[in-house]
Amino acid sequence: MKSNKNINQKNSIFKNWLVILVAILFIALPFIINAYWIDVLFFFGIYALLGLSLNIVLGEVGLFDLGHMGFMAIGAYTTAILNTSFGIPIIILLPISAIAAGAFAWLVCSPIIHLKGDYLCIVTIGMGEIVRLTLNNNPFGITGGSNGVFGIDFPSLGSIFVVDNSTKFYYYIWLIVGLTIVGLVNLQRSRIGRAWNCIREDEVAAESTGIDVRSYKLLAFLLGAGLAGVAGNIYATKLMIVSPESFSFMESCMLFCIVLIGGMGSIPGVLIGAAAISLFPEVFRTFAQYRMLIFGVAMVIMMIFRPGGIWPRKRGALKFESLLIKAGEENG
Amino acid sequence: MAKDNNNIATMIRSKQENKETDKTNKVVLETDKLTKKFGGLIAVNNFDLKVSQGQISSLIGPNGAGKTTVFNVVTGIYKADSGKVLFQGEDLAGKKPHQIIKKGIARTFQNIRLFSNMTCLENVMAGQHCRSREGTWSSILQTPGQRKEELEIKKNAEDRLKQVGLWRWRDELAKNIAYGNQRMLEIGRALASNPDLLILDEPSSGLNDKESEDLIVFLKSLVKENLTILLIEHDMNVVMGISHWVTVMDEGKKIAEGLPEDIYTNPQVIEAYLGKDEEEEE
Amino acid sequence: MKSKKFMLIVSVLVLVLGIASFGVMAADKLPVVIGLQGPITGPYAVEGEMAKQSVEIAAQMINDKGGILGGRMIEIRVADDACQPKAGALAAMKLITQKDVVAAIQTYGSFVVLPASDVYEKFKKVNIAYGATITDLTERGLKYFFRTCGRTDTQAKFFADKVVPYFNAKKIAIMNNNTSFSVGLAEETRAALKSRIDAGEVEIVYFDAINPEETDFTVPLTKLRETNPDVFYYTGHFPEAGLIIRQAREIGIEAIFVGGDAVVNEDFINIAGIEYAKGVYQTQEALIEYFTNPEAMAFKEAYKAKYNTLPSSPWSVYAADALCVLAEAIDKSGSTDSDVIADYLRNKMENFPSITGPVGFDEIGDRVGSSINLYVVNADGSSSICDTK
Amino acid sequence: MKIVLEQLLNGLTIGSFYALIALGYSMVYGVMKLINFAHGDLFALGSYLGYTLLVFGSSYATVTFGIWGGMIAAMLIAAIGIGIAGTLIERIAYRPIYSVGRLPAVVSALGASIVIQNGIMVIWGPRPQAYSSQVVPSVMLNIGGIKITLMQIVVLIISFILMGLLFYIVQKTTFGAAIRACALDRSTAALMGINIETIIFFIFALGPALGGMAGVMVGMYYRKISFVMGWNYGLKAFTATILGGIGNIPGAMIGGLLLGVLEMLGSVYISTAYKDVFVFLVLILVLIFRPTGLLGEKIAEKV
Repeated sequence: MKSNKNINQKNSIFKNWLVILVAILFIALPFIINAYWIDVLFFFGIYALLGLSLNIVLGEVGLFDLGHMGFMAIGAYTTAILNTSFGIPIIILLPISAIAAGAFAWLVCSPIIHLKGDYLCIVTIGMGEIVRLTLNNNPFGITGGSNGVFGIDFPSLGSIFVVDNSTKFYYYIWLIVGLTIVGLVNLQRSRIGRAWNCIREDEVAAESTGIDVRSYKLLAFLLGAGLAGVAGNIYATKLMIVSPESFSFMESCMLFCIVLIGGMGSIPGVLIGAAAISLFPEVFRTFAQYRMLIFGVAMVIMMIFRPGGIWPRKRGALKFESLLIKAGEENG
Repeated sequence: MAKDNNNIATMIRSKQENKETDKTNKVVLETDKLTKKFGGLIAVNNFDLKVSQGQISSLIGPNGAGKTTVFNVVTGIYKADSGKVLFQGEDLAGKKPHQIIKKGIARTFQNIRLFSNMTCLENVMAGQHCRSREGTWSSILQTPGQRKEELEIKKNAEDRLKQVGLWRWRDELAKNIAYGNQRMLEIGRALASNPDLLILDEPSSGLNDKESEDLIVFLKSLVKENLTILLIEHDMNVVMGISHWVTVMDEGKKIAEGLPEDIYTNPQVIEAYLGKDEEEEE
Repeated sequence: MKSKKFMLIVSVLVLVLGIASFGVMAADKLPVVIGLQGPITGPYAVEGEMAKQSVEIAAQMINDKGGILGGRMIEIRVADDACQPKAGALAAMKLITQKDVVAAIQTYGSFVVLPASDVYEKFKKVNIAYGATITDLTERGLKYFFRTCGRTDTQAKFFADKVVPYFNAKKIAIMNNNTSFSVGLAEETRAALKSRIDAGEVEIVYFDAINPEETDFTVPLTKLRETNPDVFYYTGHFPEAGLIIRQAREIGIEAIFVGGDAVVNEDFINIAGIEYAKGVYQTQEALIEYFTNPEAMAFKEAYKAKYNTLPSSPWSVYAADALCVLAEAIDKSGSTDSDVIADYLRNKMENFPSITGPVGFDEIGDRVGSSINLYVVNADGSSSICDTK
Repeated sequence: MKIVLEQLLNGLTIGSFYALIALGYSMVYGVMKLINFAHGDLFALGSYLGYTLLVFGSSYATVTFGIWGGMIAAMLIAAIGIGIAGTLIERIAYRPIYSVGRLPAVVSALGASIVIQNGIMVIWGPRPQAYSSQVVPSVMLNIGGIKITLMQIVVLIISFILMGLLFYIVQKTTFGAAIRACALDRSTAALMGINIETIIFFIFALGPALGGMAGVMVGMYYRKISFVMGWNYGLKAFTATILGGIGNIPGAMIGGLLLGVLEMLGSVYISTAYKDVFVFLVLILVLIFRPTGLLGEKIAEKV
């Protein structure tokens, strides 16, 4: 990788153009496609949000989390139960779901955060399964067992802003994904993001460099879970029902794949990964029972030919990374 | 070998000239009867060490003497079984590595531990972690304060990179630069935390002669800025060339300490270290 | 590097758009298209497959007779929901956006039917569920939602009022498999038994759930054995029911085994082995084997001719029923408009002779006039109806 | 008391299945540091292979070897078949990406798992299949009031023989020493003249072969097999592996048996529905206090 200022500069402009182009396309899309594909793209958005949230834990910090759906489940059920039982508006529940999922992550991860690699992996699997099984068993009669909780409202703010059809849901999710991306890009370029990456690269060195490894790992889980909680909230309001079936181990594995197929720690990568995981099955539905077969083969082939993911994160480009930090940039 | 010895002798002479400029002998770091066991093995045994302000102190000893373990205890990676570590009079017991660096002790590692997939600049920026404080929310929202701090971090990192002579590699991934440069980068990262005491674990290992000499010059320049340095070193040229004070360790115990020229002629040391292990350097 | 990526993105988008345009293909005038949403993949793929087969057979039968609306053929368009709520809502959307789909037969599993029926409702598309029995489904006041299968509470009542006295049972053990259907039936049964329990006539000695993905149930069964029940009512599904009856008998549970309506079929007998399957009872609305009405006979014959067996799932026949009902409604009302069809189904259809007997719908879309019976498995694997009065 | 003994036996039976599958995870992990997510599905494939063999070859095998002989024959053939499948997966899905780190292999393994699972569904159909009662004798025994099936005894005996055999191979033979050496340090082992290729081939054949045999036994013991069963057993066996200490072969055996017994305890004393919650909680607790599992070595961090 040559670090040539001119090339980077060009890339920067090119990249911005690409971002704008993609953004315009996303805004225009609902006018071109039919409602089914708008819904497909909505779920693409959900997966993108989930992928971004897992990317914090897995991509940025390198912690194996195969129970991420558990956090989403907490968010979704918080929304569902509080909305159906107490009639609290969905919009208010959006941050509450995030906080609930984050708090849950903080609680369960605190004692296990020191575990290494695969051991952490199985503990997160266990945690995800515990959440799913518990929800399925209808504790205290609040989760509705395997029926789940249904009759969840649409997100609304008074009567002016009501998200009640596919197109609105589409804009709603992608607005949130967009905001999340801006926030995460900012994080990536901050000392927090750097600290996370340091932990991923070398925990001991990170600790010796002054990074409180434990706290930063927990922070990653907290933020990741919080975002997953937001995704849970939106998912619940879109389907108007939450049931444990949606939060299976298999789904957590798919999230894992989103991050790895896209490229660890790469935000555009996550979007591509989410597209691959959520659009692929829809595109190949016509193959009926061969669909998943093809899907599996594609995953293997993908990894053989692009083990680093489709769009791995580029380093060594810190100079032009700053969309917002411009001053004092060129001459250090 | 003879030539080497000559070399060392010259270095010692030049050292004596420097003597007069030495600062006060205020003790910065002190270990008191430090003991660390691994199972049945006593890696460090009632070890006392003193490092004086503004000096370069060396810790030497044959392989397996427990030098790195002392470093690891001092920097909080291992917990001492007994004994104390005092830094500027404060007991460091129970402190985690990230707290200790904040107190002002920065270190490097024997087998370079860089953040391989991050750029050189980012590595040095990461070094300033404990000296910066913007939190999660201000980072997500990129508040003006956060932006200002980030710029400062970057400016400082760039200065440090220039100081260690790696400016031209700033955007290169740390794993892609030459071995000698990686050593310097690690020192740069440690320096970025503005430490009072810099602990270097075999900084010259793997460096060629030219690089070693540059390193000596560089370390000397650091001491001039009132930095205190403690190093483990195998290269006697380096040890004798720059140390103000040398402590010798063998099998977890201190066997001698003193000025480099005294150590150089100390029969016990020669027997334990130079006599046996000269061939094993590197 | 960069341009490669750009190409990649562009090609992904082109792909998306290209496929999207498929969705808006112009509708063909001739056939009447009925959507079938079912789990073609995933753990319940067997239910989807059978539903598809049954519906296709039923459509074939109608088409062979000359179709509907004066010669228009029925075409089935399948959408896979993999038995997931999310995919269910998407599959519903997929059928809805295909403008030529007149109405939909939808799917197996109440938790999938729930979100899907909301979608159909929003887009005003008549949808008939075939494998979703939880009570709440029709209690939501949906206008376009119907079902040809019964409700769990009817079955529960039947068990409480007819089966318990039939065996003169005092101690009853109820086990479910933690799926929505199964828990629903178990709990409705407990509720239906309440008056008898309060009167001290019967006692529920065991009430617990097992996990259907497991294969070893000896522990809960041993617990159950210790309660020494007269009747053991299992409300789950056939795959694990086959294991349960065998393991129950092997550890010495002598109680009468009664299954809910998803327990007994060919696979159940295979898994349990006939030595354990014989003498197993089942509360069941409509086992296709026992229907002797001409519609059922014709269906059985056609199905057997094509697949050499009868559908092993009880639900798929209701899917075929749903198709017949839809075809009738469209034909008789002479319209493919959702409101007209819904109105016809709700208000005008009465005792329409379908495969599982006469069909009509009540105000909330539940089927009226379905009768539940108690069946027993004979030594040769066939079943016969018990006379519960 | 009798009930407790019965339950214990049941727990051990299911635990021995877990243990046999866990061995495959553990061996592969020990040498390759790779979680072979496809392993559970290979186990399911073994079940189906055994099913086909017993359905189509039963009459011939039974005539030639007797009813038990036929069963053993089916197990052996399934073991060979699954062993081959295991090495094939290694060749196709893992070998090309060893060099690029561990994470891509996780995705590849998940992909392989999906392929096998759906492959089974396509070949044998989505309906659950049942081992016929004609080929699997159903004999009930009553030993001092404890009810136990003959099949259960057979399963336990075969499992313990297999585990003992593997234990012997790994701990007592030179070849086993080579495997253990690879697990400790692959590059040093290679320098010592150990043929890594052979070791990898062997562990990817032996692990799945054991899983395949477990698959046939599960089929014979429970009769019902389904294409999704690999996922469930796989997750449990993986849990067992971690519980015992991943990469540790006696650990996998003990972890498996322990998990079976824990499940039993959980459903007896807590609730059948919360059984798995209990199992995972125990796992998490064990890991909090022993971060590398019960028999896992404490990794001294080299700084």
